[in-house]
Amino acid sequence: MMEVTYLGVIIKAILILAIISAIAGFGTYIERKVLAFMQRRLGPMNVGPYGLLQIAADGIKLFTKEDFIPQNANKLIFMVAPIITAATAFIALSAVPVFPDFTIFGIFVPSIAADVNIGILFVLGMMAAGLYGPLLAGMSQANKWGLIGAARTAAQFISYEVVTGLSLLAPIMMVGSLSLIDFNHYNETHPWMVFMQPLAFVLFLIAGFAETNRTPFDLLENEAEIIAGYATEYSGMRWGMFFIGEYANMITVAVLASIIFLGGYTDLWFIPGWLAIILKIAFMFFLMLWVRASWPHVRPDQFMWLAWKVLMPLAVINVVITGIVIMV
Amino acid sequence: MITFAFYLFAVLITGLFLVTVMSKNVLYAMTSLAAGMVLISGLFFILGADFLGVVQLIVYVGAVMAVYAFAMMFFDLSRDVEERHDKPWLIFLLGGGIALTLVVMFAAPIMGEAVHALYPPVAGATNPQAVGLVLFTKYLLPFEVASVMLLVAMIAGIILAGKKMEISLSAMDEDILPDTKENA
Amino acid sequence: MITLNHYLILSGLLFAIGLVGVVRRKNLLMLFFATEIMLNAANLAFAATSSYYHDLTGQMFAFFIIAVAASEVAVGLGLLILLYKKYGSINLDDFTIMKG
Amino acid sequence: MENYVYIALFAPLAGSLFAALFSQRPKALVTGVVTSTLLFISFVASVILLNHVHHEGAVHVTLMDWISAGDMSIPFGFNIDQVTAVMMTVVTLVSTVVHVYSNGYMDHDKSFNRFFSYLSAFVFSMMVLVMSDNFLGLFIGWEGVGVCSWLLIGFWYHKADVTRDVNPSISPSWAANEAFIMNRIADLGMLVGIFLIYWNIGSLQYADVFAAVPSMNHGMLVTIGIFLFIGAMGKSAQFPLHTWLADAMEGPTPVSALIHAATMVTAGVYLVIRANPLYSAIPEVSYFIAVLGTFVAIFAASMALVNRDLKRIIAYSTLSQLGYMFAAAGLGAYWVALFHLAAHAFFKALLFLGAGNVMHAMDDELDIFKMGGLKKAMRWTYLYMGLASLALAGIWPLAGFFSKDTILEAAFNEHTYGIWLVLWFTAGLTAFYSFRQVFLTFAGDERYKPLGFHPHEVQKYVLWALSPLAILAVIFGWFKEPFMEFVTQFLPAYEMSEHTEHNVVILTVVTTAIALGGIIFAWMRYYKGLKRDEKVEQSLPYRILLNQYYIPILYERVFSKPYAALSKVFWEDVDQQVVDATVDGIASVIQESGDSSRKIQTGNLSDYLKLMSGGALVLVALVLFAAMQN
Repeated sequence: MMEVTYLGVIIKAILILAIISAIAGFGTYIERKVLAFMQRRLGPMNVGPYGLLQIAADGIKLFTKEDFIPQNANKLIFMVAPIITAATAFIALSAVPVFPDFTIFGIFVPSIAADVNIGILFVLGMMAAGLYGPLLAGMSQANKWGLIGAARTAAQFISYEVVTGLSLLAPIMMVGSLSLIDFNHYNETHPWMVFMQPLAFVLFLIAGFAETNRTPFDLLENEAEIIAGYATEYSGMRWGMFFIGEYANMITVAVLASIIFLGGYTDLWFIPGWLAIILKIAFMFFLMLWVRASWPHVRPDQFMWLAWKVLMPLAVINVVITGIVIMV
Repeated sequence: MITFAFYLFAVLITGLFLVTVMSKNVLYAMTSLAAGMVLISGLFFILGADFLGVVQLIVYVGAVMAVYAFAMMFFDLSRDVEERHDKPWLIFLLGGGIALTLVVMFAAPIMGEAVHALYPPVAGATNPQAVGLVLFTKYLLPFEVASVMLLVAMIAGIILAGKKMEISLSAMDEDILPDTKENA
Repeated sequence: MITLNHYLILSGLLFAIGLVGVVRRKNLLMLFFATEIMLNAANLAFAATSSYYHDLTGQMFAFFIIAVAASEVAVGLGLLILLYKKYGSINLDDFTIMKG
Repeated sequence: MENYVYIALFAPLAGSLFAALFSQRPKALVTGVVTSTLLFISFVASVILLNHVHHEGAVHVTLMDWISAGDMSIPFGFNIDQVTAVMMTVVTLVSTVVHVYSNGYMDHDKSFNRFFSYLSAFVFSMMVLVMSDNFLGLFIGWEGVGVCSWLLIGFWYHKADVTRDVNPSISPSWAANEAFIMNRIADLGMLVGIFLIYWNIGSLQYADVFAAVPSMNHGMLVTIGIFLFIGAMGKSAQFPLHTWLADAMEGPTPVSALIHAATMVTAGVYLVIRANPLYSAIPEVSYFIAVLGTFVAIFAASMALVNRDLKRIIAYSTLSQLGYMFAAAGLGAYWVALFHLAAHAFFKALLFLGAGNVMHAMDDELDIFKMGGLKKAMRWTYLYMGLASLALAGIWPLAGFFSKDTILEAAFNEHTYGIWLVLWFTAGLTAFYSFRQVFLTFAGDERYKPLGFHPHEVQKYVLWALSPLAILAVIFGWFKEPFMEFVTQFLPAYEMSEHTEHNVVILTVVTTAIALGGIIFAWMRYYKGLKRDEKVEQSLPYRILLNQYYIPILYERVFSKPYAALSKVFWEDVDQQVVDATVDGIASVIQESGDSSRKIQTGNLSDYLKLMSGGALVLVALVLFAAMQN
């Protein structure tokens, strides 16, 4: 075990920022492509080979577009809100070990930027704090759709945080630690958690969709009902930040699912750990797009019904059964 | 480093809370309060109370303040809050007086030499483990009572705020909607 | 070097700020905010004492305070909503029916 | 033995509680039977204890811890020594007789059950009084008998008040209150005495207290002795707290017999006997007791000479005999006092119960001038009362001869010839008034006939029940020597000097002579019938005596009326003008301050919160201030 230096942490932080930001941009392209293929279309094709430069074009457009602030909006909050979304998403990632430890130019880079011994809770907490982005955005913009979006944000996040937490409780009980590193080590000696806690995995996945505001649970900005929800009045880079945050959150959930349930960055057969985790994250990411293409939106009341009357009882039952099994 | 972080956090928290208390705008008040709470959780991390910090984040920032925000939408709070103040100086006299006495009290050297730990953290355990050990041994009864209290509060909140919740308005045709004015 | 006194003074100041809010605010929601500040100040003092004396009791109390705050929000906001439905206001100056 | 102690003590209590269950019910013979039976059981237990004490020595039991506060520890304990055993036996014996007697006497009373409840409660209190091993237990019993006495004197509380001309004691409830208040005055003295004992010795156990007596300051001992004796004076109706005893005759006659002749009034004597180590150490107080006793003896006897009320004559006689006992106790002849106490209990109870028979026969008429010649109708009662009067007069070989004679010898022995002379003269008076009463009641012309009375003898079982008392009144004196040996195991022995031994025959003859003289004088005056002499009755000494030296009137003028006037002044000027005005003032101040402070109640939570934080500021400032003091 090598000493963790500030330099290593900074390198890791820069790596995360750079890679995730890039992936977030790239993610939009992939999403459009995947959705297009599933819908028997081609998707972006005109800019660059296979439309690859479409990302650059979108970026230029976002940066140069007028930063529009509605007259009656609460300007300060309106401007701060997107930053909250992006910032909390990246802060959450700081406690997630994406790659195994490695050394670059003789500098030890830890697998995790901030190894708090309560990693999972910290990630959940920061994701919980992330709800202030859409919430404040919706409330500050003096727009009815925005307000409805904000209301949905509060309801949705609070409800599904419960499910997330409870669904993760069973694996936490089995591992006996809150540190994601410990989870990874646990997977080295045990079968993947998904085989032992399939129900928890499903619940976590569903709640993850809700927390990252992904279809079929993207009620916050459901274009068909409330224009764009909390993001109605946003444009330009502020709008872009919401999306960077959303994609970062998607990656966070994907990483969490991979580490907790799918074996993490342990070596898989002949595949080295760093590649295995990338494959797993990619699969999870693809799964989210896949679901988006396959499932319709749900109604808000169905959505709340699902959380409180189906998922939460199931999660509680799962925890109780796990507890009994562990005790016995 | 820690000194710097403490002072930074302290100044930020004080400022944010002052905004909460003084602002006419509910949105500012709520935002600054939530931000202040996040920073307080930062202080908890500095103090080594990791678990408490996370609980602060999840419960206070993630739930309590979000519920406040949700409740705000029930009231017409887009306008500035207008409050009538008869004697503004009195308020600051009181607050300032208490602040002054508290600061004087705490600034004086604490006669705490004889204090010894009742439940020192278990050696080698991480903070959450130590917390769990104490919470589920010595404080098991208060913990259970607190859980019952939370359950009661939850039911109370549902009953108080959620009358007529069994009627799903979105699942009905518009012409058979109950007259909500009458039922309110 | 940050000592316990630093934390306690910060906590005292935050408490005083909360108190000013409690006294000053006429809007019930804002009043709730101010009480949360006071609760947080107490939590900070507990956590600091706990940390400096290496005793987990302080943290326990902080947990229970958080639980109390959560309960308070659930019930308090429910009442607030009822009040608003009934009187159409959450301004304290409008509720003086107990005037002696 | 412990069990016998508890049986003797608690059987009367059980009886009392049992009878109390029926207190609101019509007469039920079962209450009388049960209480009498329980009393008899108590008597048997007492006799067993007496025998045990005689052979094995004192018994001491502790029932429980009673008061434990700080340094103060008073157990609820009982000590059965020789004196207590004698007292217990006397009390339970007389009580049993009185209970049985009451079955007949109270036959027609509608509060039959209540009466037995009170009576047994009295016996319980009396037992606590004599059995307790500490001053506080004694005081509890002391107050208990006081309460029961109050209840029983005022038993016919429904009788209306009349003027003093018709009835010297106005009414039973008045008499009950008088007795109670006088006893309260005296009990205050006793309480002070007990406090002084605890203060100086730190214990109230007899053993500890008397052990500490020799080492104590003489002045303090005198003070304690005087205060305790004030209590004894009240209970035993010594001058000047004597007026209640004659008025207490308003109670039912069994009560007079039990409480106001045989038992309760002797509690004062018992206290002095019990505290003999204390009084032995303070001869000046003892001498005062003796002088006071002597004075009361002749003082009461003089009043009995002229009284026309059957029960009052016996009451004054009781007073007089109590004086004898105090004289003996004051002279240091404690066992003699106890001996006279026991003998007196028997014949005086007999006398009273006989008087009760007469009252019964005469439809509650008490004026002996309206009786006469009852011996035909009431042969047995005449026999009993004649025996009892002979015993009282001190005629050989009855009980009174031995006991009274010994007291006179003791007075002679101490070279207090004044006391001896007065007591000797009183013996003559005693003989005279006793037989004046007997002859006026039973002999001579039948004055009742014109008044329309039809006397008849009481029930047979009542007469049988009285027989033990009659027998004891005759034979008790013969046991003087064994009695002395028995009680002097505990009490200090009292040896007559040779000088007295030398003169004992002369003394006896002289005493018997004056007693016989009194009887003969009474026989001459009254045996044939009542001859009223207007000139004598109008004479000043006669009227003074008849009006009890005008003491009740004096008390009324000096104490009652000024007190009433003072009370009126306090009521009208102090209570109404000052206290009421103050209370009203407080009320109006509160009301007005409430009116003005009502404005604080704005109903606005914000204002309340301001006040609250103001209070918080004050508290925090106080804490800071307190912290800075350290």
